[in-house]
Amino acid sequence: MKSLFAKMAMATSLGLGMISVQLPAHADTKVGLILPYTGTYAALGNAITDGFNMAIEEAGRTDEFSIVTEDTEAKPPVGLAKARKLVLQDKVDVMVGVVSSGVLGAMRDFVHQSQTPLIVANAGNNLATGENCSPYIVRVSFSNGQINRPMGTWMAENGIKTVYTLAPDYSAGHQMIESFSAAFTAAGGEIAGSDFTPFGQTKDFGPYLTNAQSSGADAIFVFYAGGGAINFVKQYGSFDIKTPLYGSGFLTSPLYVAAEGDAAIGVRASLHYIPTLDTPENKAFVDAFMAKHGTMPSEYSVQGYDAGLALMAAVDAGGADKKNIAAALPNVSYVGPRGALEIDPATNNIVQNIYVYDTVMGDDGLTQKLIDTIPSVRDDVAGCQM
Amino acid sequence: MFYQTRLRTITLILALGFLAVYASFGSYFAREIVIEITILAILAISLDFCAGFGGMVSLCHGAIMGISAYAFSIMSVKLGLPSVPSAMIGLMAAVVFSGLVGWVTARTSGIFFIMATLAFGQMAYTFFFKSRWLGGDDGMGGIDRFNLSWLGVDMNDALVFALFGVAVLLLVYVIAAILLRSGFGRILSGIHSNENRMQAVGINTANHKAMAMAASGLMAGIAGILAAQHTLYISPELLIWTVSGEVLLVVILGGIGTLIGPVVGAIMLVMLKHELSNYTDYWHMVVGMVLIFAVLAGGRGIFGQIEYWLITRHSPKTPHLPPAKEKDLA
Amino acid sequence: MLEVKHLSKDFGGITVIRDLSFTVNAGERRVILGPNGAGKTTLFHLLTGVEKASSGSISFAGKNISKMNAVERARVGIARSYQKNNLFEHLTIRENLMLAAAAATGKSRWFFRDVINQADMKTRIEETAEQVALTDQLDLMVSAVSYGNRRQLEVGLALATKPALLLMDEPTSGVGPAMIDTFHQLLETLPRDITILIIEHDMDLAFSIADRITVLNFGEKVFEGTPEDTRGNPTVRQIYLGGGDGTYGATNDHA
Amino acid sequence: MDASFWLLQFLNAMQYSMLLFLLSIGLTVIFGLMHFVNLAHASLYMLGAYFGISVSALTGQFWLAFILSPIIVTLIGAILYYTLIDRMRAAGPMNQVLVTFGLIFVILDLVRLGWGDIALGLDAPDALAHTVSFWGISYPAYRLFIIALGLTIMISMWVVLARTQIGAMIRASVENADMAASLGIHVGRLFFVVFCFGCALAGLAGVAAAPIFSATTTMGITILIPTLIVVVIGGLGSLEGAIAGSLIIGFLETFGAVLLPSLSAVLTYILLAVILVLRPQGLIPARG
Repeated sequence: MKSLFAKMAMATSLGLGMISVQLPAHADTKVGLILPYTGTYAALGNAITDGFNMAIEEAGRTDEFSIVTEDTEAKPPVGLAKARKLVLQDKVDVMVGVVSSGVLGAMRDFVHQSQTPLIVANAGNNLATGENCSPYIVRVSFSNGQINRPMGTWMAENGIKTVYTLAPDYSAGHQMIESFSAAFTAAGGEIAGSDFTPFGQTKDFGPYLTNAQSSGADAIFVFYAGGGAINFVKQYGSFDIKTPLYGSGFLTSPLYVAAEGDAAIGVRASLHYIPTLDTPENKAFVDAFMAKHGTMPSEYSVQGYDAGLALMAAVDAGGADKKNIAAALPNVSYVGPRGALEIDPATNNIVQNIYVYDTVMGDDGLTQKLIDTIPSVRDDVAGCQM
Repeated sequence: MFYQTRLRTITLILALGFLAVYASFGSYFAREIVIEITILAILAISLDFCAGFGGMVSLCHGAIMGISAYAFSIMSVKLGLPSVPSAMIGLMAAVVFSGLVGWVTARTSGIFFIMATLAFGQMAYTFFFKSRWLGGDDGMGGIDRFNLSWLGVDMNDALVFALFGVAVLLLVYVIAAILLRSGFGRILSGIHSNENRMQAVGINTANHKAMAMAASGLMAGIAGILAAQHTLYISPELLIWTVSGEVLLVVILGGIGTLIGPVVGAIMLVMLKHELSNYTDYWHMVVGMVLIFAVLAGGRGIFGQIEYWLITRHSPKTPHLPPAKEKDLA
Repeated sequence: MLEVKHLSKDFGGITVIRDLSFTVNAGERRVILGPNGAGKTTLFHLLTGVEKASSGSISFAGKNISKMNAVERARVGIARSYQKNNLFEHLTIRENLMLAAAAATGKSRWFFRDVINQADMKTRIEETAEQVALTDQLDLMVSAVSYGNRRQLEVGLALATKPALLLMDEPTSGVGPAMIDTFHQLLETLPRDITILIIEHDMDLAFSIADRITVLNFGEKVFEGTPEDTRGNPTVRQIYLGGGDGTYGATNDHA
Repeated sequence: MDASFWLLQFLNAMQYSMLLFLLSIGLTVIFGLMHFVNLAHASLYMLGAYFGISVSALTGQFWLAFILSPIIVTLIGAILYYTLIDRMRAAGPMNQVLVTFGLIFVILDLVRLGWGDIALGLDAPDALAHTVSFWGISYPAYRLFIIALGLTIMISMWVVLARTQIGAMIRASVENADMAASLGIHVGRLFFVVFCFGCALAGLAGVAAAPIFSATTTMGITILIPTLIVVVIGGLGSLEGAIAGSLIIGFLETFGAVLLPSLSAVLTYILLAVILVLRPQGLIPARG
């Protein structure tokens, strides 16, 4: 249905464009939203789209941006085909989106060669703003390392000596755990044990949980997202595991925490956004989001929202066409719901605060309680040459 | 038993002609769709070869395609070999893998064969998924298109590449048709019809089926090389069983055991999918309904049904129709 | 031509063939007789290699073939027709014969050339069709022809491989008197360079074509001799002809 | 690794085996009786979970959901039987695959339309939302309940099939449907009853699994392959096969996960391949 509306919106804006031939009007920026709307990641694609549209609508600049949406289905070849379509056929000025790192990997060379700016609104693969960085790829979401390194240091500094880690056995899982473990051991901690669960197949974490508990570690640190996160947290709760649970913040994301129920209480995690941040920007954003959608925003909707803010900032700084947007994006900085944000021109990855938070029971259900803020986390320039 | 009837030739010309015209006069995305169709159609022909004519309903054709694509990319990207020898090695890898699977599973039939091939396919998928040298689930890029500039052809041009895909599809159809018309292909049909009797007249059916799987693997391998050339990037997604499942759908939807039916099926499914996804995120449901109605309408597949109507109108006691096959799964 | 020595076959403790020895000369027509359950079809399974013997040996054309599997035995020239139709049901009669002929001539390894319209294959298919009186039905699907025609094709499939030894398992099973005459003629006209071993319940047919007759009972050979000797043999009369249990001429299954 | 480790993992394996059993038994009996490969069986499992969550959310009663959800799924199964399945019985396996694959797509999108893309959870009933301590371990009560449920159904099905008249009818029809019909068994009605029973078990498995696993739109497709593997390893159509298959897979995956983690993703497939190469009809085939 989404793309039907998008089409209608596009038709309307095209109509306006035609009228505007006679009028001195804004330059029209064509945006390609390239996100999964079906399959495993459909919920994320929709959340990011909602956030992005909200940013544009709030700014009252819907006439200025015409939006084409394409469904990547979380399949790399499909993602690449849709990217080619957006650039070569629809001739978009900028692309926004990409949830899975596999899709980003597939698109990377094409985006680079076609010199089309891409604002990454989720995919966290370290390499995309590391070894495989490109002047045309700017990430406003996070990198896998960025979220977990601070948590490694923070846990070691807060008296946790040994940790047992768990994550799904795929690239993102390995990156998350590796960056956590590196920071944790560098700060004096010790990894007591580590399991990678078969990706997409594992539903029953019982065997791993019992293993982790019997290792005698001080804490369990995990990365799970989506349905996997719900299963993991609920099963952690049902086994009544005494070892405290820590994780990448996706584990208790607002999107899923309701389904996790009481088991999520006391889980401590790190993330680049939580909806309970006490800043005017965030309060305004949360209120607006609640008014529109009736639910709390998640980190995914913020990523979409910030992609919209970054895009508008780049258009204001440079111009509305491909080349100017690409040139302006790496120098964008603004204050959003997440706090003060800037793009690091050395990697094109975002520089942002990382928040350590507990999930607690609030007045209207589970909510996030901020424990600590690690300000302005910046990725190293790990092999990135623009 | 396979016959290249006039109806099939006409359909082939119409289908390939449609693809060529659609690519030439369509938009940029039309060319992407044409390539997507040709890859799926080649894979579907490959599957129809062993499933429709040999009774081997494989659920590892995606894996065979992926192995070829990976072997090709390893050779050309990681080891720096020129593209033609790399492609040859890719095809050989596909032939060896599918031949081995065919040989090992020769004693199984029906759903047991399906599940056994699923197992081998998923093992291959897991291997590439976990192989960090090859990028794991992030896949690997850096593949170059074939350089045909000495022919005055620029393969990086979308139209040229789409037409190249159509030409490869024609080539694969011809290979499959020749193999099916040969002594080898006739015997394969005989094994499908009555394996036990074929042994009684002196055919080592296990070896013959393994060879048929290898030949089918060659065609699937061609699809793999084309897929790698198309996206210039490969990932384990190519090998996952749902890819094989989709190919099987295409074969049945188009008409199993007709060879041209799978081409029709591939065109139908890809066009349907792309048209629908423009309008709704719930296009799976429409595809599902189309599948159900396709079966309720006769169950011979789209081309199979048309062929049936045309032939039964001329001669009711018709010799060469694929009958409802009761033994394929049971 | 065919030499069977001390052949035995057990199925889980039940002995189906017991210490069976006999010799068939080249060109001979040998009829195997015996009541139901005598082990006749099992004997054919053992000769064609579908079943492995528990003990004993089988020599064919001077070679010991005991260790060969079914496919290898077919390749050395042993062909067989089945008591229950075992045809390529969804193909035409021409295609059926072509498959047998192509298999026997090693054309399964022709990857590029078709065999169906090739001159010597065509000749062979048509010759075989004539031998089994199916020339008029060549282009009909098996499923579209009569039961009798299928019995003829059953023999045709074996003949199309140009065997040196032909094993026929009740070719007239379930057919009417007219069709039995057809088979009679067929057997008479088959060239003498084919050695034939035939299980037959129709006594008139059996006695008129047989050079020698071997009688089995409970897996053992109880008699062997010319048709005349067989008719006069009291043992045979007792267990077979005179048994009065209705097995004479019976056509039902003893597979 | 002490005794309590083995006991815990044994219970984990049993719990997973019992879920697999509930799913595969319906699939295998439907196949054995009707020679029908119902790929949409796993979609009914998904529906069981979603309906369970909805009923529970509306009424606040887990046990009501536990009873109602399988009934709703059975009704849906009955509708499917009369609109599609019955018609497809003689249509050949290829067409059955195609139709039930189409059904998977349709049901998947209907679930997306009805419940959205976001994963949903269901809380275990209060009475079972604690852990039980025994022999030096503590184990979630709800998981013990699932083990008990699975064992109960397993044993009662065994008794029904082996000892009762309807069991004898089912076994006779699996052996030879024509013969059964000639003995006066109303085969069509028997098929319908068995089909509905299979659907009810799939729905039950769905709602029983929901408190342990979240309900997602992909849960049907994800469980389809392990279920088919169980059925095929055991031998199509055989009750003993489904029992053996679900225990083998449940134990292999559980112990593989903790003892051979690097191989655990492929262990099942390796086992499947080995079994089919050595025993091409599965371990305990229903016939012959």
